[in-house]
Amino acid sequence: MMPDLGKYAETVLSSYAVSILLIVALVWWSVRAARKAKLALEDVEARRK
Amino acid sequence: MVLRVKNLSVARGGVAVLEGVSFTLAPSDALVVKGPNGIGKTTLLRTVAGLQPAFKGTVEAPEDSLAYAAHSDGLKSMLSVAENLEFWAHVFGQKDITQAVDAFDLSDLRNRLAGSLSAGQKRRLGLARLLVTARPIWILDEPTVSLDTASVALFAQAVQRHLSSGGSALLATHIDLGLQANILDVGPFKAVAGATAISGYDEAFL
Amino acid sequence: MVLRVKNLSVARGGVAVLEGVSFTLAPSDALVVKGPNGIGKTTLLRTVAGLQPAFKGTVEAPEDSLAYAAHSDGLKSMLSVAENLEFWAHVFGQKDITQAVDAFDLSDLRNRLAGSLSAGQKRRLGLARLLVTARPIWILDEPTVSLDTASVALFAQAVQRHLSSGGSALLATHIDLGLQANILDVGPFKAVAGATAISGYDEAFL
Amino acid sequence: MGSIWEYANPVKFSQTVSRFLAPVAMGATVCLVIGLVWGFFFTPDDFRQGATVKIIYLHVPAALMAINAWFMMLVTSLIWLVRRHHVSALAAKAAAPIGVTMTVIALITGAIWGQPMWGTWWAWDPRLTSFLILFLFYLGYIALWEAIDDPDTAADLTSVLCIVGSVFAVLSRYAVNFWNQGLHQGASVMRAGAITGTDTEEKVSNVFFYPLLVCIIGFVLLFVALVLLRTRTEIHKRRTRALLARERMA
Amino acid sequence: MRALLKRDLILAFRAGGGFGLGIAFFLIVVVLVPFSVGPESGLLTKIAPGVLWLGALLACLLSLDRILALDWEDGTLDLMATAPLPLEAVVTVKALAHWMTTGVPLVVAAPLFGVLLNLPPQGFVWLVVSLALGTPALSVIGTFGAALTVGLKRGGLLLSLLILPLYVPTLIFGAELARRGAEGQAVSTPLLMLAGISFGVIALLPFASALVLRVNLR
Amino acid sequence: MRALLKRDLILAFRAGGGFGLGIAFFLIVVVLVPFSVGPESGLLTKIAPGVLWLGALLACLLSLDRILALDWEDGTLDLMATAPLPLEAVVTVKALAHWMTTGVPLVVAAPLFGVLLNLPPQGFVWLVVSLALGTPALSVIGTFGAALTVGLKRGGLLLSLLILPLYVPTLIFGAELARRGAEGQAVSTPLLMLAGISFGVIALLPFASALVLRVNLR
Ligand code: HEM
Ligand SMILES: Nc1ncnc2c1ncn2[C@@H]1O[C@H](COP(=O)(O)OP(=O)(O)OP(=O)(O)O)[C@@H](O)[C@H]1O
Ligand SMILES: Nc1ncnc2c1ncn2[C@@H]1O[C@H](COP(=O)(O)OP(=O)(O)OP(=O)(O)O)[C@@H](O)[C@H]1O
Ligand SMILES: [Mg+2]
Ligand SMILES: [Mg+2]
Repeated sequence: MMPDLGKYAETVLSSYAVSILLIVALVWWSVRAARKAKLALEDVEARRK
Repeated sequence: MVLRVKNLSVARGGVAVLEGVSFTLAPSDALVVKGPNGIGKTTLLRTVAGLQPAFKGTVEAPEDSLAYAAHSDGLKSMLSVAENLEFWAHVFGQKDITQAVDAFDLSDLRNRLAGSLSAGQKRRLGLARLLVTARPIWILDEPTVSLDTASVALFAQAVQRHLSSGGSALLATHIDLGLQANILDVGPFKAVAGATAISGYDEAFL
Repeated sequence: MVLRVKNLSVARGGVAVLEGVSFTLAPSDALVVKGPNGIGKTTLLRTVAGLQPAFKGTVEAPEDSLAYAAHSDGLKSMLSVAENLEFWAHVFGQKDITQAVDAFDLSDLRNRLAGSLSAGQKRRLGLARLLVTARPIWILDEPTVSLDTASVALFAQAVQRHLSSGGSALLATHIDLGLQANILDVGPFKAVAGATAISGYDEAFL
Repeated sequence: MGSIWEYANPVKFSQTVSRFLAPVAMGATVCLVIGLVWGFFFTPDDFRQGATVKIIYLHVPAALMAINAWFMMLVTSLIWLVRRHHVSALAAKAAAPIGVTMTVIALITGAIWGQPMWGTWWAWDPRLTSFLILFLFYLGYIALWEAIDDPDTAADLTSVLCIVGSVFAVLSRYAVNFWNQGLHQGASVMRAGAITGTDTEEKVSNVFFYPLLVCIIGFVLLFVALVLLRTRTEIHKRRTRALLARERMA
Repeated sequence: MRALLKRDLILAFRAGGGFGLGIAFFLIVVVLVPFSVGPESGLLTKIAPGVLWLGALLACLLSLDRILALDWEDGTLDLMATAPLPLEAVVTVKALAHWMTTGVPLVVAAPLFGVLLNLPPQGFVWLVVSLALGTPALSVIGTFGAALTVGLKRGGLLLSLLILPLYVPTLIFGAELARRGAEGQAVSTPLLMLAGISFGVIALLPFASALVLRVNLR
Repeated sequence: MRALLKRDLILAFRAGGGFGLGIAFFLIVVVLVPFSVGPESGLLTKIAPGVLWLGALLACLLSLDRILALDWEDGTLDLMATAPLPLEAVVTVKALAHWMTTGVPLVVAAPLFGVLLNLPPQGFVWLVVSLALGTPALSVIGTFGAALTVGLKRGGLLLSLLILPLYVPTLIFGAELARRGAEGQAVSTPLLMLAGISFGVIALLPFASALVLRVNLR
């Protein structure tokens, strides 16, 4: 059910690809950093007890 | 012109180095801060001079009464000895530099560029700068580094004169200055673990 | 590994400062250069180390045998203590820095950036650099500036070990190093006015 | 119920975030998927621009969020400077990388779109140019945060930069407008007339408008979710740092 | 304050870095442009006002890190902070000294370089006017950037990056004024805008500079 | 020598000044040119190769004084002179480190900036080729200039002035190569000349640099 993008297929697809890639990368990076920071914090807090 | 330090804690790089330091420096008093390398003397002196914030405790001093001198003396190597002193004299609203030049035996070097002085001569120039500030409370970090015995004596005389005219001095050093002074050993104030050992700005996160 | 200085005259800024200095430094010897500020100790040491040309006399030393250390130690404030030492070790074809780190009690500071050290800690790092050069003849300009008594003792030990393993050291200082050493007072060698007091490159015009 | 400033307490804020994060993230995902799928598969081609209109569902929300993120940073910077609430400064720090990503998306989709429409990847059109300048502002802001070790100094300096920068950004906007007339089409989505449908001239037809609206909502929710998450990360880092510093003293 | 200005000017003369550096850089850009874009004189005439403004701006940008960095390194700023001078005055004097050693020589030298680039005769007046009005703004904005990055390890790079977008409005109106002047078009709008930016910036930015400097000296 | 290269690269990363600085400056020039000469795309296309080369050259020029000056100030060069490394090797490694932190990023980033200046599509390849061939020469020549002026008070200014004429041949052939490439003309002459200059300079100049450095360290 892919729509017919005609001669602009490359244009439209590449902009979707780039944008989605960037957003996914940003989300992935943020989540990873969040997890890392959380683990590091829990580590230190555990040691404190 | 009394400098009052109460229960002061000082930090470097976000970590407290000294805690609970208190002392009072009355006119005509000299106080020598002693302690091993890295204990926090420089940090303490900078905090007292107002160059970095105290994170606990208070430093009370009359406004515009402090003169600070450390290794970097704000000397420009492309200005002559006299030009360097004149600049600082102007900044502190003074006119006359001859007294400072004489006190540190710099008259032969008056017109030499500061950059071409030897280590000890540079130090003498840095100390002469104190005299042109006309400030009553001197805060000196290792003032006699690189000085020979004759120059150390010159320095001791200058401090003595300063004290007898009602000034006061707070000094950090490892070597003998030839001064009659009280000694503050900061060893016992070394910061130990505990909530207070975290510098102010991280406290909100504890 | 003998350093032989014969009838050496040294100049700064085109003017001779010391004339006719001679001495021999044999293995296991230490020689301390003394003299008032501005007499020319730094200039002498730089000349001996080959950093500036002698304008009279000769300096004889085996090739690649000298290590020079002054106030500016070639330390990068954005590299850690270990990285600084490793770099110099590599340059001098050495591998191991642990000995140097231990000799100057730097192991706690290994991973700190050199820029964040206190004055005395920096100095210790500068001195530790000497150990990684593996050179037999040390030339040191005011090595113990800013050091506390414990660190001065560490330094004296390091020099002692260096001497007993057949090295030698030439030092300039104003303060006591706690070393058994011969003393060379350069006061009497002060250059006086006269044809020879003009540095080599101006001589052609006299 | 206390005042809103209670949430300026980092610990309180972290707890609140943990409660809200999942629903907001869900909402963002749902809106984005619906909006993009709707826009990509179920909208007709434009009679002039052909299939390229589909780019609008990414381009316009990204462009809007790029500006809004900066605006949010401006507000939080002011709050930090005036009331000195740590969370505020950290939220500004957290928003910057999101803003710069949105700017890059707007620039790239715009450039790709420009190729068929204007026959060039890049033109020094005022709107494109202002976006390039905005991009530079973001870079400088992030670089300044990275360059300073002391977190409070960094917060102070970046806040001042953000405020001064905003003034200059507005100035640049006018300067650039004066300097070049440009090719880019004017704002019509956000004009009141476009939304109420009374403005017939440059109205975005409803076929395109509704999916676009869903996408915009999705981007806003995504932004909120990421800011919350990243702010919490920053709080955790600061807390770790504080605890470690205390430990090192032992 | 007079003492500070005098000292800064003496240092700029003796130690290089002020004065000469600005003009030299200006010269470099102007000389290299024909080598790089080719010697065609119609093309050069067309881009001349822009190139001269670009040269002036780069010359300013490059001398910025000397405004405060040297004084920071040798401890002068620390001492200045304990001296009885308000930091607002210090940054203003610093900006003034920078302008006198960089901006003024550029304004004076610009017509000469205009000749090298075939600037049309009617363009000279407006070129000088635009530079005379615009360079003070460049110095003041630059001082803000210098205060923001003083003491940072990556200072130089960051400074350029931070200042670049802040320079854009001044550059646009300045270059536009010079270009319209050269082409004989109406100049009043860019002239007013440029003057407005300059005065606004001079009146307000020193407060921001002193603020960030105070934070940095903490 | 490996240690020296590694240290220089680490320092360039950590302390800024390498890497970023080159690109940032390139970016600055490329962004500011349209603001100063106007947005007309035909004009921009015409001057694009020249502007890109000019940007690359200025980016190199500005990072030159860091090649040796910092090591001079903190005494590293003094110590290096007494170390068992030939100074020829030192200057070669320094030039290499400079190229890796400045030249390489420029070559990589150039196509992107080409887009901003409307460089025609066929021009990209030759732009990259010309920069890849030319930037090593810029680094090596620059190291010679840095060795010549190290320790001088007016170093920065003098360095730019001394190096400027030495850079001209490289700039002319480099920009010509990029321009001919963009306009689809024959490129072999400038290509050969540029390659010749680069290899000649790399083979011979380090000896001259080591020589003057030795004199300066005396
Ligand atoms: C790099 C290049 C571009 C940038 C930075 C850019 C930036 C923007 C911005 C900021 C907006 C939001 C404006 C608003 O709603 O107020 C926008 C909207 C829009 N852009 Fe672009 N743009 C670029 C290229 C293009 C191109 C090449 C096209 C197509 C020809 C295009 C078409 C549109 C459309 C149709 C809108 C929606 C306008 C509206 O109805 O509000 N843009 N763009
Ligand atoms: N960024 C940092 N992180 C952690 N510790 C630091 C940092 N900067 C400095 N320190 C430490 O703070 C301590 C205090 O340094 P300070 O310069 O005050 O010592 P000092 O008493 O003056 O020593 P010295 O006698 O050697 O001059 C030192 O141990 C130093 O290593
Ligand atoms: N350019 C110059 N012109 C004239 N005299 C100079 C010049 N540069 C240095 N001097 C002088 O040369 C002398 C020797 O300086 P040197 O640094 O060798 O002394 P030093 O013995 O190491 O002194 P210190 O104990 O203070 O370190 C000093 O008196 C200095 O003032
Ligand atoms: Mg100290
Ligand atoms: Mg000496």
